[in-house]
Amino acid sequence: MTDDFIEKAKREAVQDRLAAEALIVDVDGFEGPLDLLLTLSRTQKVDLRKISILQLARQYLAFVEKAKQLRIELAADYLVMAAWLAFLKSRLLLPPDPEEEGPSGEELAAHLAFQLERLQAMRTAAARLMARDRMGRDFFARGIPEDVTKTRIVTYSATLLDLMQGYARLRTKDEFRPFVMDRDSVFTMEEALDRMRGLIGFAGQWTDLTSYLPEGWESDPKKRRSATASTFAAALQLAKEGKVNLRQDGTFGRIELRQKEADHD
Amino acid sequence: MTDETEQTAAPEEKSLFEAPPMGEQERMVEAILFASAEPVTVRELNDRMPHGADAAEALVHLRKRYEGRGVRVVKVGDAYAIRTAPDLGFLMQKEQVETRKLSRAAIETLAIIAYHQPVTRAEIEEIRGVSVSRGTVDQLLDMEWIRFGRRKMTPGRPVTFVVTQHFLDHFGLESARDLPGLKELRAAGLLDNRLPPGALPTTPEDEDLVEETNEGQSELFED
Amino acid sequence: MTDETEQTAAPEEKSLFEAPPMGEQERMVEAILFASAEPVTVRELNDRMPHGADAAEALVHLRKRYEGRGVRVVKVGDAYAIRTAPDLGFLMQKEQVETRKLSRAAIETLAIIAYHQPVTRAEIEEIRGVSVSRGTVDQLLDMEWIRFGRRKMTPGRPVTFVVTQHFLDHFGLESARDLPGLKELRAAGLLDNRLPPGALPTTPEDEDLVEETNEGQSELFED
Repeated sequence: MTDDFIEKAKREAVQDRLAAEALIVDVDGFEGPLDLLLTLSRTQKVDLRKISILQLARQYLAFVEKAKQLRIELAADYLVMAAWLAFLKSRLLLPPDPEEEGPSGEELAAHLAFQLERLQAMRTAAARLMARDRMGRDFFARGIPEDVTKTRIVTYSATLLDLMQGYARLRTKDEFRPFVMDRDSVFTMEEALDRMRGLIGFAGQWTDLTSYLPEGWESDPKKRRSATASTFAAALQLAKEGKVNLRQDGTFGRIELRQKEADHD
Repeated sequence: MTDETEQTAAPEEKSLFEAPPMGEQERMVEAILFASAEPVTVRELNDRMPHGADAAEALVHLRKRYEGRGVRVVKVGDAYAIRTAPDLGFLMQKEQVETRKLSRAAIETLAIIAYHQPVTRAEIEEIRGVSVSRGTVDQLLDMEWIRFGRRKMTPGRPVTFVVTQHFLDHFGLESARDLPGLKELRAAGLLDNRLPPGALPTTPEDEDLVEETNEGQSELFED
Repeated sequence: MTDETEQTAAPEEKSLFEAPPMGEQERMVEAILFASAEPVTVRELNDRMPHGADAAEALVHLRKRYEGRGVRVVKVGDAYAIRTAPDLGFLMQKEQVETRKLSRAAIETLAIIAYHQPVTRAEIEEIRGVSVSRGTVDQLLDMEWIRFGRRKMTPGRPVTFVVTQHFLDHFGLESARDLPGLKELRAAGLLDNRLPPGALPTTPEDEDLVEETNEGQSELFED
């Protein structure tokens, strides 16, 4: 009988060892330290509410120790949990120090027990949920749904204001030519050409081109730029037509203009 | 085939080997027809139902049960399906109302018709300075904001357009005469440019609305 | 709610201005629900039915009519759908859809969201003791079993997760209140948001967090 007992104890020891090794081999299969703790807690074979956290901490630390022996790399969070459990273990074993601040070992243990119980409860709930009659497996939706045909009704809206503005726009468009851009500061080439043609008869002498700028266009830089460009272009046009000669005494120098007939004089 | 089934079904039901009661069979047919993505033949029903079941008979009961209901069991070829009762088809339509702003071309065309009615297409084009697309006129006709008026007594007897009561209702007008004239538009700040005096009528050509043979119009368009 | 509906329905029926008789309304609801694979809300039913119809009352009649039949009228959140009776699932091998195999992490995460909603990622992680991988949440979002809820009024205003109508539909739940074992879990305090002792003195934020959670839950679970 004693032999039997020893046999049995041996067998259990072997089983425990195998179980522990299996745990370690499976370490990747665990969903973190809390999951491992929950699995370990089952070996206590008691209600989770009566679990001995101290014993659980020992089991966990033994597991980590074993993993180290087997040179299995444990993820950091397993080691963090080991450190915390070692701390918890000492708190639980040592008489409470009245000087020490913070929660007591019992409080910490109670919270860990709560976490384990909650995780277990969620697992049970998840299993019950997945075991329910499920759509597409146990019950089914309509196989030939008749789609609601959506008839899109487009209504157009316009206000009286739109109408009146539309009409006003039409009836006044001849006056203000809405698509012509604002040309207040634009002196067109046609205008310049017109002006030059009128003035060219008086250009018997070489005259600076800038003196042909129209009155009132010399001071405002914007106007001046436009008038200079168009006057210059008009001068080129007149030269092309053989009506004037142009000369410039150097790069960026003054451009002068003279009536062509003057040449023959 | 149906006869055959019925003949064999009777003894089988007596032997009550496995066949569920007819009420159950009816439930089964109901569920299969409901969930199936296609109409189901009697043969297929029998294949899927427990041994000894008689889908054809169950179908007879089921069809009767759905008589006058919102959906019915209909025969499609040699198969069966559940379908909406034809008189309720209107429920399967959902109307989506979408409001869009009328295009500028449409607004202008509408405005010309309102101010100058009765007005021909050629006259509209003359005022707008661009041709009027068929779509624009169709849209306005479709919206029932304009309709055809009397033909003009001019060569070719062109059709004219006038605005409708619906138009007046929409814009909250008693009559087209109530449309503000250009003077009023300007006074209301809707026109900000100066207007050459006498160039434009100051009120809509509303007299024309009553008298379709008009001088005002010819003045406006035939110069 | 049913009482209310009935109370208001009576005078309405008397005035019977345009509303069709209740039998007709029942047919209409029947047709609409049969035609749709997705649950339809009472509001949508009323929108689609003629003016003055009372879909809620028609639904009461319809549900009764389909009791014990091959298909049934089920409530899904605030909507209704027709689904086959679960005991006939064995006939539907052909219709069975291979549901994606969910990982243990995904199943647990789903359960935590369902029972603790609205719940933040941090809270899920606290319960599971591991970080929640992005893929897990993405998968559940993708299956339309969870969606984002309101942000928590805690520092960082984290997003929360809640389960969807599709989730309720899939698991045959009328509402999240009907989750299996919910009452027991709540009574056992296992759905409380219990903070680690002394980890932090209870700051105002933490109080908010607890309050928020309770609020959220009461919204979801208590009518």
